[in-house]
Parts: sequence; structure tokens; C-alpha cells
Amino acid sequence: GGGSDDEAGGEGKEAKLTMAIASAVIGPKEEVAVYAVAKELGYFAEEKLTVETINADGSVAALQAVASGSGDITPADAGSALGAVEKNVPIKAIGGLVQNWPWVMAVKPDSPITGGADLRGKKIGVISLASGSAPYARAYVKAAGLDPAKDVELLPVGVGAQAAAALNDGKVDMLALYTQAYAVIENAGTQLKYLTNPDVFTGIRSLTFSVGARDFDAKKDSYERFLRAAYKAMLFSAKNPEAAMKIGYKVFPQILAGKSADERLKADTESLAAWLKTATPASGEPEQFGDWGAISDDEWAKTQAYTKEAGQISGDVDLKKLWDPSLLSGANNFDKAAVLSKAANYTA
Amino acid sequence: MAIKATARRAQTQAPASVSEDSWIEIDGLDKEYRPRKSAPTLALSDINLTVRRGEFISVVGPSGCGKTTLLKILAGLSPKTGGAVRIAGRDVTKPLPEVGMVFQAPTLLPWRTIFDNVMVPAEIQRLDPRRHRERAQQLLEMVGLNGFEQKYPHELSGGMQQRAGICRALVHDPAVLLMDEPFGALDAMTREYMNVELLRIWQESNQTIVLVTHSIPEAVFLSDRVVVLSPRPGRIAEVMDIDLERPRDLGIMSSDRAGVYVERIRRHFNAAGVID
Amino acid sequence: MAIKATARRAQTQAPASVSEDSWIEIDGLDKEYRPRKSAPTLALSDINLTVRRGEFISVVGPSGCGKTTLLKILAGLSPKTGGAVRIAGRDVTKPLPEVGMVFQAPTLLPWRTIFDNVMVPAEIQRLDPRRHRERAQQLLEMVGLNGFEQKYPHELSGGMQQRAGICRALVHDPAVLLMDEPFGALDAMTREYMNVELLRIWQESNQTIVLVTHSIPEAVFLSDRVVVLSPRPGRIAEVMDIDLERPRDLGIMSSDRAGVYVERIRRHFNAAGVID
Amino acid sequence: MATSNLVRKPAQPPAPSARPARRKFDLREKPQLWLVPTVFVVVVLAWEYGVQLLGVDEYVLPLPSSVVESLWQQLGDDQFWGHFWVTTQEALLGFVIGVGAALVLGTFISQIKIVEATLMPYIVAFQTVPKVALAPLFVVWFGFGLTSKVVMAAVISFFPMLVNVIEGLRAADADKIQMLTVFGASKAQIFRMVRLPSALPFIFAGLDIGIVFAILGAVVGEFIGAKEGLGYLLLQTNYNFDIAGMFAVLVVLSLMGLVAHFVIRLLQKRLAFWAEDTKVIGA
Amino acid sequence: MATSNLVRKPAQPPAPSARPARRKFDLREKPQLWLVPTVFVVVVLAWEYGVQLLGVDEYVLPLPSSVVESLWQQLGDDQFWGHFWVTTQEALLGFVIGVGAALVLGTFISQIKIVEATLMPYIVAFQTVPKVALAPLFVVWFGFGLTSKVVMAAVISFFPMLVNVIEGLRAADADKIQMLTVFGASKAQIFRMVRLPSALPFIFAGLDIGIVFAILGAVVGEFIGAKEGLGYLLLQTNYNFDIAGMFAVLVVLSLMGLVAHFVIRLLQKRLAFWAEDTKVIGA
Ligand SMILES: Nc1ncnc2c1ncn2[C@@H]1O[C@H](COP(=O)(O)OP(=O)(O)OP(=O)(O)O)[C@@H](O)[C@H]1O
Ligand SMILES: Nc1ncnc2c1ncn2[C@@H]1O[C@H](COP(=O)(O)OP(=O)(O)OP(=O)(O)O)[C@@H](O)[C@H]1O
Ligand SMILES: [Mg+2]
Ligand SMILES: [Mg+2]
Repeated sequence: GGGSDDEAGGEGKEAKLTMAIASAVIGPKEEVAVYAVAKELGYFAEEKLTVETINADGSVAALQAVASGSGDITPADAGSALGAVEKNVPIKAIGGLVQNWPWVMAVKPDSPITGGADLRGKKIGVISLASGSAPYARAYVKAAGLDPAKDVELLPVGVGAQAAAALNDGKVDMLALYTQAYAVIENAGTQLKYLTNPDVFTGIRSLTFSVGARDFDAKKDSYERFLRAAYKAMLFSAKNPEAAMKIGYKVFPQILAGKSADERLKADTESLAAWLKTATPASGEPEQFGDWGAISDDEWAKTQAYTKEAGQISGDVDLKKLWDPSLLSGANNFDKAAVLSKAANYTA
Repeated sequence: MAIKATARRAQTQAPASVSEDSWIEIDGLDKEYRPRKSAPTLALSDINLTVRRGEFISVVGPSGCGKTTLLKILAGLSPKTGGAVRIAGRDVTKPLPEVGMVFQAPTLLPWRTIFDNVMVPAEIQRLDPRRHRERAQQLLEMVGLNGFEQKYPHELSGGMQQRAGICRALVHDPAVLLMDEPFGALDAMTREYMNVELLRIWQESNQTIVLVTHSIPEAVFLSDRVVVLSPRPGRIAEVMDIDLERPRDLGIMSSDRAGVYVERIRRHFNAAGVID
Repeated sequence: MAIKATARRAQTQAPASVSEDSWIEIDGLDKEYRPRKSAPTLALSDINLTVRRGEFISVVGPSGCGKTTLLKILAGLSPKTGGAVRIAGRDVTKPLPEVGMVFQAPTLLPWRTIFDNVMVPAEIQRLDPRRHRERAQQLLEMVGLNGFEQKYPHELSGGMQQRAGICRALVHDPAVLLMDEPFGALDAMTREYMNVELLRIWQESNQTIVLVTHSIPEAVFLSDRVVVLSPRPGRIAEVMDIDLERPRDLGIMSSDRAGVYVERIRRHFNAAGVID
Repeated sequence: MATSNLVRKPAQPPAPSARPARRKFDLREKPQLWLVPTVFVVVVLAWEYGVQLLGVDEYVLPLPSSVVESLWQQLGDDQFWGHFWVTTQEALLGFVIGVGAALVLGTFISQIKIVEATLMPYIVAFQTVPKVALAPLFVVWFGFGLTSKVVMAAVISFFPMLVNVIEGLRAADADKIQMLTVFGASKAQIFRMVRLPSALPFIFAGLDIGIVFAILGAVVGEFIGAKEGLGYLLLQTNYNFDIAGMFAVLVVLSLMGLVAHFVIRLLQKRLAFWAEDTKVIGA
Repeated sequence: MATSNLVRKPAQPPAPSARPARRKFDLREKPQLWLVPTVFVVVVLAWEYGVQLLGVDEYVLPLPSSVVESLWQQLGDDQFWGHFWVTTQEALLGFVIGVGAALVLGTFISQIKIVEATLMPYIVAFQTVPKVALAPLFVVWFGFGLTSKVVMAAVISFFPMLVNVIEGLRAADADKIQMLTVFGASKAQIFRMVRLPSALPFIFAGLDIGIVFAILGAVVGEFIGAKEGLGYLLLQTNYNFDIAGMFAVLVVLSLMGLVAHFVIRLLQKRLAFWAEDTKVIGA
């Protein structure tokens, strides 16, 4: 498709949207980089949008929320979105968010494990067997030519302290978590060594903006404006993560949970930066970023294949039912320079 | 002390057909207990009895012969297995409001003071509280429980609890009064005093009273007729008219005629082989 | 029917100093109930009494005078507020194993059959089961409860439950037997029969018995001495020796001597103003 | 006076006669025989059409028909039965441990006042802590296997049972305890002969709550970190957006709870029979 | 016979005399006064040194000292009190609703046998379903705000109360009910005068379990999706790797549970006073 540029000026009517965060907690991730920044810097207001957030416990719950109208838009896992469409849940994906494969294997710094070949007989800690980390671990093992069912053991260790404890106590030999989760662990003082992902993982998409399909046409316009504000915020955050984090504290004071901003800022900024790295092009500087939200057919094909392998879908999903990139050109139509300069010169 | 009967007299509007002579009618009554776990027990067999309105009837019989069972059926508490029971022309299938009862065990509510326990029937039937509070107080004084109105049942002796139970059965001035060994836990003297008081209340109020007792002299002293039951299963062995003039006082019990009645009833027990 | 006393006799190895003449010693006993919520009640005041080993003592007194309280203190169930109580030379501060008791209310365990209820003391004291089962059976037959061994308490009449309670107190053949109106729920005939049986058991077994009763003739018929209590707070009004030869039978009650005792006790009640 | 002895041998030997009378079967007397299935059908129909009428989406609350279809499929799957047994095992073990501990501790607490004053605050405090938050500790101490789920089930079924045991053991009738005391009963004998039977209604209420919560506990334990079990299956079906499959598992869990409930009620009828028989007919 | 009347007016007027005797204060009589603090100190010390000795990582089980420090910091934070009140509100509202519904339904169920046969299976079935699995439904029906947490708290405190109410209302003494029946009491009067007072020990056990579970329910409700409340704070502190902070929140939750527990026990002493007084002294 291709959006009409005419609407780009934000001529649409006043609209209220609810963004479902696909996680029960607020942290230095999409809700800061996208929502908090867009809200605080007036990007939503410029689009005549009033946006609220709700926390849904995971991608499936978030997709259920937008499909049933409890929420409007959610950055949820692409695999879950494929699964939803296969089960005829009326949702549409309208723009990408996380571009790079966020999962990675980590071991203790003194571990003899250096790559997939050393995995035989090892225990891998995953978040839960029913989460993105288990299929990732299996795929990783398989890519190394081993049989994930026989050659390794997966143990559900959760994230954060629990995962760190499992690794430190030797209950598992390695962890299969997403980069931002590692940032949290490292910030708490546990040192890690990361294994490189084989090529098979490049191009597989995770967090992707999805909306309910039923009143899609009626809300199309406000979704486009939302995406634009969101991508502006992403650009701002990528340029100045620390500013984004400070804004995050302002909008979501609960992130501090009793601590002071000064105490937390450094660690949270690192954490947010780790997340931003997965959500922006793998190379280049923010000045060069463009084409926010684009997902290529090849990326979709890889994502489909991976999701099928993971068991989330049983066959190929008709992409036309899910993926509607028609809002993206309009969403990318904003003044990058203004955003960048604002980011460079931001003072609280 | 005179206990005034409250003006209210249970709304016993009997059907026109009911004669005052058959106020309570028991007709071929049978009762068999059928416990789930054990063998059935025949408690009452073919009981026939008609009680006049305002009559004072006593029931005597050996322990376990079915006296309590009979009262419970009259009270509408226990289903019969055969026969018919009517009070004031109405079949007794559930408790009737004009019936009051004194239970073999005092059965007071532990969470109520003695006074509030006595007030239970008045409260249930939503009777004029002021008048009945007064009556309750008079009754408690009559039975010697003044000073104990605000105590709780477990602070009373067995006999005191039983006396509270008697007050409770009298407080709403029921038209029919069923009493199951009301004086069993009282010493002989208090018992005699209570007998006299009961007679007085009965005479003032025109109540119909069915009294179960273990004391044959008490039965003779109080009653118009004494029903003698045989050992289990209870059958009517004799219904004896007590032809002593009223009003009676305790002195009458030393009369020969009373002695004859007592002796005749006693002989029933012996004939039935109750005692050696 | 002869109920054999089991060979075992409670291990009442009294200190050498304890004379058989002061087997139970009550010395200036006071008892005041002090409920948390209401005013205290003085139940017993300055009770002094010494009971010989093997003696049969009856306690009579108006309802609420403290008879049950006295038994409960003897049984070690209720703390005294003053004075001393000793049984076989030992201070009674908790229940002693050689004491058995019949309660004013039957207090059977609803989850046990009648037979198993009667066996409770034997079970508690881990006595030879075979011999005591036999004894329990004999006792149940004596009180006329044969055929009801396997029934549950709620399937029995009030008097039958009380009889079961008596069997329970006798089954382990206690050296001291406390009985709180054990025959209150029995008809006059059964009661007399039970009196005779109790006398027989007592004579065969050399038990010391303290019986609370409301029947003055019963007290006279059974006892060596009758303790008359005054109305609350209970004080000893008189301790009367009953000088009737033993063994006694019911005929003795029509003797003049017995009549005199009964009359004398009665007069105490009247003097105390218990009855009008 | 005559020397007959009919108190001993009542004149009518057939006192307790014959055998318990058979009750005849009557549908009007047992309306549940048709009411229960009727209500079931109504509930299912209401669900089926309510979902459609209320506009609840199938991916939030699936139709009973799809749930049944999915259930059917699951029941034919060996793996499903594996999960089923794992959870059953965890729940039962946890139940037995939790309820057993509550019985023992409740006994102590109710008997020795001082134990209550010193222990109860910690028990209550611990209960108010959401166990999910302690998951890391559980895993550190009890590992990833069966144990941590059993502990979870035990911990959650423990408290309702404990409260009921304490309350129940206290509810015993003072007169009955006095009676036993006179006959020289030890604390243990009083406990066995009076306190325990008196507490049975409380204990069965505790067991009823306990078994339901034990199942819940096992499932929640599996949420935290498990490789098998119905809780794991719930996560898995949810992750795969197989909402009908998830509800099929929920149905199975419900049935487990129901069966356990009825077993406990049956046991109660057996063991606390006297409470049944004393019911008033009139009231 | 003489015509005195001393049954009426006992010879000794001071029958119930004076006023209740004051008990004098004695530390030996109330050992809890020193035992409770002692146990507390022991528990805390055991925790502090146990953590170090057992080599439990501080980010799994923090030292009490760090927890206290963190707690102190939290208590000085306005935001914390906001969370606190939100959870308190959710828990109390949920408790009142859940327990109220259980009382009403329990009354129906215990009075009308057929209601039990038809309803109870669904209640038990619903109870065995992990509410977390129904979160999407809850959210669709009750939104992301206060309501869904209140519902969660209500739902979880409902069941223990219901079971206890049913059992308690049945436990009433048949004789007492008969007595009232004779005097013409309606079902409602029997309920008020006998069933309810008899059920109080059960009801208080239910309330005790219920309030603790209501707090738990509110917290779990917040886990599913909330922006405030102590449950949310738990997730957040955990996510932030602030384990001491998380335990500080747990301590606060424990204290909430404790206070609620003691309030309920106090109420019980007030309302079910007669049960206290009938206790045997000897046993
Ligand atoms: N609920 C019951 N279930 C089974 N049998 C019962 C029940 N109640 C009474 N019985 C039996 O019915 C018979 C009569 O009992 P009832 O209580 O009427 O006797 P009673 O004449 O009042 O005796 P008492 O003078 O001892 O009180 C007894 O044999 C008793 O065992
Ligand atoms: N637990 C208690 N708390 C307070 N007062 C009590 C308690 N038990 C008994 N009393 C009081 O003590 C007095 C004596 O009671 P007790 O039961 O000893 O009388 P009793 O002689 O056995 O009377 P009865 O012949 O009526 O059984 C009574 O006034 C009673 O109110
Ligand atoms: Mg009777
Ligand atoms: Mg007494």
C-alpha cells in the first residue's frame, strides 16, 4: 500500500488511544522509549492524541486486549501476532518496533563454553518453557547441529534475580534471555559473557505494533498518527537515551520504586540503551535511521518459519490478514532534524 | 404471687365443628423411629386420647416408654408413623403457635442472658415487649431466679436452668402447654412449691396442660386425668380420672382418696414388671 | 443379678498416716464463682466434712445451693477459693484416678455407641478390656439397656441416657464414687430398683459414695449419713447419722425411724424457708 | 414389692426390631437428580449463547463447543495424561503435607496457648506474602523439580486448614472434656476422644478448602517454573494463543477440584455420621 | 407446710455480689509478653546470620538489615503510601464483597438443600480454576482499574468463607432449633437466634482465612496488570533487582495481614464471648 501524505500534517480529529504494554511491569524499554518520550515531548499532543497505558501480562494478553477493545495498540511479539491470526483473532500488525533479534546466550565469564558446539549435556536456563526464550534456546542448539530434545536440558529460571541465582549457583550452565534482561543482571553486579548468535536469527522480528482489526478502518488515521509520534520518540531516545530515561522517570515515577532518580539513572540508561539497540538498525547512527517500522517480506518469511518451528503456529499464516504496512509512509513523514536537535539539546 | 395472664390468648379460633371436649385428639397414633444406621424402635403404639379444653393431663410411664416422643409429636416436632393428631381441630404436622413446651433438658441459648432466654417466645411471636418483659420478670421471681436475670445459662445450676425453661414456656401464656418432666431437677420442696404455683397459673389462665412426670403423687395432685403408659412400646395402660375437688392444696395428698390413686397407678408399674 | 467387682481396686495406696476414718477431708472449703462478665457468686461457704472409707454419704439441699459445685471440687474439676480438700490424704487439685462420677446431665459422647460410652473409663485407664467389656455388658443389663448397646446416645430417651451414665461411672469400679442426681430422670419405680442395685454394688465393693439427690427418702434409704446444705451460699445445716441396720430393703422406708429422719430433713428445708 | 425384673428384660423383646427400613426411590424426593443436569445444560447453553450475545470474543472466552472439541483432542493425547498425573501428584502430595502439618501444628497451637502467641503471628505474616514473590527462594531451596510445586501446594493449603483446626479443637464441649478429665484422661486422650471428633466439621471444612487450594497451588507453582503439569500446559496453550485448549485444561482442573471435593464430603459423611442423624426433621 | 417464700427471695441476698474481681498482673501468667519479642529477635537473627552462613545470595534472600533500611526509605516515600492505600482499598473492598457474598450464598445453600446440589459443583469448579488464567476475561469484564483487583480479592476470599459458613450454619444444635420451632420461630428467626450464633466460630475462621486471602488476591490481581498498588511495587522492585525493596514490601504485606488477623480475633472475642466463658479450668 502507501499512505496518503495529505494527512501527514495531523489534521485528524482529536482521538484517545490506549496502549497496552505487553508486560506487567514498567521498565526502561518500549514504554519509556516510545510512550513516555512521545507524551512528555508533546509528540502525541501534536497529533491530537491522548494516549493512556495499561499493563497486560505478556504479549498474548496484550493482543487479547487490543482484539477485544480493552486496548487499542500494543507493541507485542510478532510470533504471538502470527499465532493470533492463525486462531482468527482479529488483529493487524501495522508497524515494526524491535528490529534485531533480542535473544542471546550468556555464560559466566570463566565458563569454558564458547559456542554452540560446547552445548552437549548442558543445562540452559530459559524464562519459562512457555515463553520466547525456550524456542530460541532450542533453535540455537539446533543451529549448532545438536538435538535440543536429547543433548541439552532446558530449565525455567525466570528473569532477574532468579535467573542470576540459577546461573551463579550452577543450577544452569547458561542463560537464554533477551539483551535488556541481561543489562539488569549486569547492573546488579553479575558479570556475563555472551555467545554470538548464528546467522539464522538475523531478520527474525519480535515486538511489533499491533492493533485490533475490527475497527481498523475507522481508527486507521489515529493509528498512523500514533506511529508517527512513536517513531519520533524512538529517534529521540536513540539519540539521547539518558534524556529518554529521565523523561521516563517523570512519566512513570513508579519505575523508581522508592529509590531516587540519581541512584538509578546510570543503570536504567544502560538498560534502555540495550533495549534501543535491538529496536534500531543494527548499524549506523540515529542521524541515518529511516524507514521506521518497515518489515520486509524476507523478514516475515523468517519470522514465520521460526514461529512455526517454535510451535506457536502450525502452518504458514496468510500475511495479508496480518500485516498492513499502509500507514508506514505517513508514519515516517516527520521532521527528523527537529527531533534530533531536540534530543541533542535536551535539558530536563 | 399473682402472675397476671396477658390479655392475649393465643388466637385459637377453632373451626366451629371442634368441640371443647376434644381440644386435643390423638387417634390410633403410632411412632417408630427409623435411624439410618441401626434397627428401628417402636416407641408408641396405638395411642388414643381426647383432651378437653382447659384440662390438666399427666402422663406417667417407665423410662423409655415414649413419653417424650408423645409430647414431641403433639408439639409438631417429630413426624408420626401412623394415626392422627389434632389440636383445636387442626392436624398437627408442624408446630402450632398456641403451643408452649418445657423440654426435658433445659435447652437455653448460651449467648443470651437468662432474661433474654425467657423472652424468646415473646420475641418470636412479636408480642408486646413491655407487657411481656414485666411478665418475664414476675415469672423469674416466682421461680426464685431474681438476681440472675442478667447471668448467662452456664452460670446457673441445673435446677436453676430448668426453672428458667419453665418461665420461658409460660411467658407467652400459651393455650396448650406441654411439659416434659419440668421439675425433675428440683429438690422436693421447691418442686412442691412449683406444683402449687403451676396449679394457680393454670386455674387463672384456662390453659390445657399435658405434663410428663416421674412423680406419681405429683401427677395425682395436679391432674384431672392421669394417663399411664406401658413400657416400650408405649401403649395406654389406663386413663385414670382424678376425682379430687379443686382448688387443691398440698394437704390433699395426705388424704386417703389421693393415696388410693397413687397406689393404683403404682400397681400398674408393678404389674408391668418395671421394678422388683 | 450379681455384678462382679473387678479384682482391680484403684491403687489407692494411701500414705500410712491417712486414717480410714478421714478418707475424704473437706476443711473450711469456700467457693466463689468469678465470671469475667458478671458479678461473682458465693456458692459454698465454710464446708467442713470428713468421710470414712467405704461410707455412703448423701448431700441434699435446695436447688442452686452448691451441691454440684461441691462434687466438682471433690472431683478436682473446679478450683476452690478457700480451704482444703483431701482424698486419701492427697490434696485434690486435679482429678484423681480412683474417683468416678455420674454427672447431672448424662454427657455421653455422640460419636460412640452406648456400649463404647460405658467403656470410656476403662479405655482411659487402659484396664483389661475383656473383663471390663463383660462388666459393662452386665451393668447395661442391670439398668435395662440390653438391646441398646449398639445404639447412639441421641437414639435413647433422657432416662436411658442417664442410666448409661451410671454404668459408665461404675464400669471401672472406682474407689470413690461421686453421683450428681443420678436418678433424676427416672420414674419412681425404676429409681427404687436402681437404689437397691446401687446399695448392693456398694456393699459388694467397699466404695466410698457421695450422692447428691433431691429425694429425701432416697437419701435416707441409701446413706450412712445425710448432709443437709442451706440455700446459697451452701453451708452445712446438719449432718445426720442414719441409724438403720444394713442390709436394707425398700420395706424399711415405711418404718417409723425412717419416717422420722425424712421428716427431720424436710423440716430443715422448711426452716430455711425454701417452700411455702 | 414384687421381684420381677423387667427393667432388665423389657416386656417387649423386639425393642430394636428387624433391620433398617428400605426407603423407596422417588424422583420428587431427590429433585437434584433432574435439577443438576438441567442446571448443567442451562449453564452450558448460557455460556455458548451468552458468549455470542454479549459479544465476548472467542479468543477471550471460547465457546463450550470448541472447548469440548479441544478437550477431546487433549484426552486422546498421552502427553496430556503425563501433565495430568504430574499435577495430580503435586497437588495430592502438597495437600497431604500441608494439611498434615496444619493438623500437627494446629494441635499444638490449640493445646498450648503460648505456642499460639509466639507462632501464630509468623504464620499469618507468612501467609499474607504472595508466594509467587518468593518463587526465587523456593527454587533455590527446593529446585526446579516436583518439590517446589509440592511446597507451593502445601503452603497454600496449610493456612485454611490450620485456622480451622485451631478453631475446631477449641470448639469442643466443656462438659465432655470435664467428663473425660474426671475419669483421668490425659491431654492426648481428651484430644482423641473429644476434641478431634468435635473438630471434625471444622476439619472437613478445612480439608475442602485445602484440596481446592492445593490444586491451585500446584498450578501456580508450575507457572513459576515447570517443564510439565497442567499449569505448564496452561502457559503453553496460552503462549500458543490456543485459548480453547487453555480452557480445556481449566475444565480438567475444575473436574479435579470437583472430584476431590466430593471425595472429601463423602469421607465426612462416613466419619462424622452422628452429625447427620441428629438433624431435626421439623426445621 | 410453712408459707415462707424463700425460693423467691433467697435468704442470702448477696447472691450475685459486688463486682468482677480484678486480676492482678503477673509476668509469669503472661509469658507471651517476653516470649513473643524473644522469638522475634531469634527469628531475625537467624535470618541475618542464616543468610550469610548458608550462602544464600543477597539478591535471593536479602539481609534483614537491608530490608529494614529499604523499608525505612519506602515509608518516607509518598508514592509508597499511595501504593499502600490502593492495595488496602482493593483488599478491604474485595474482602467485604467476597465475604458478604459467601454469607448470603452460604445461608441459601445451607438452608435449601437443593441449592447446594445445583450450585456447589459450579462454585468448587470455579474455585479450582487459577484466576490468573482468567485474567483476560477479568480485564474485558472489569477493566484494568480497581475493579478487576477487587474482584480478584473477592473471588479468592469467597470460597473459604463459603465453606465455613455452610458448615457452620449446619453445626447448630438440633435441640435448640427444636426449641425455637416449638415457639413458632420462622426459618429467619431460627437463623438469627440459633444458627448464626452457633456458626460464629466457623464464620470467624472463615473471616480470618478470608482477609489474609483477600490481601493475597489484591496483590495477585495487581500482578496481572496494574499501575499501582503493593503488588505492582513488588513486580517493579523485583524487576529493578531491588530485592531488599521487594522484601520491604513483603514485610508491609505481612503486617497488613497481621493487623487484619488481630482485628478479626478481637471481634471474635467480643461477639462470641460465651464460648470463652465455658472453657474448662481443669483441662
Ligand atoms: N431420635 C431417636 N431415634 C431413635 N430412637 C429413639 C429416638 N428418640 C427416642 N427413641 C427411642 O424411643 C423410645 C422412647 O423414647 P422417649 O424419649 O419417648 O422415652 P421417654 O418415655 O421420654 O423416656 P424417659 O422417661 O427416659 O425420658 C426409647 O426406646 C428410645 O430409645
Ligand atoms: N460456672 C459457673 N459460673 C458462675 N456461677 C456458677 C457456675 N456454676 C454454678 N454457679 C452458681 O453457683 C451456685 C451453685 O450452683 P450448683 O450448680 O452447685 O447448684 P446445685 O446445688 O447443684 O443446684 P441444682 O440442684 O439446681 O443442680 C448457683 O447459684 C449458680 O448460679
Ligand atoms: Mg423423656
Ligand atoms: Mg446441680
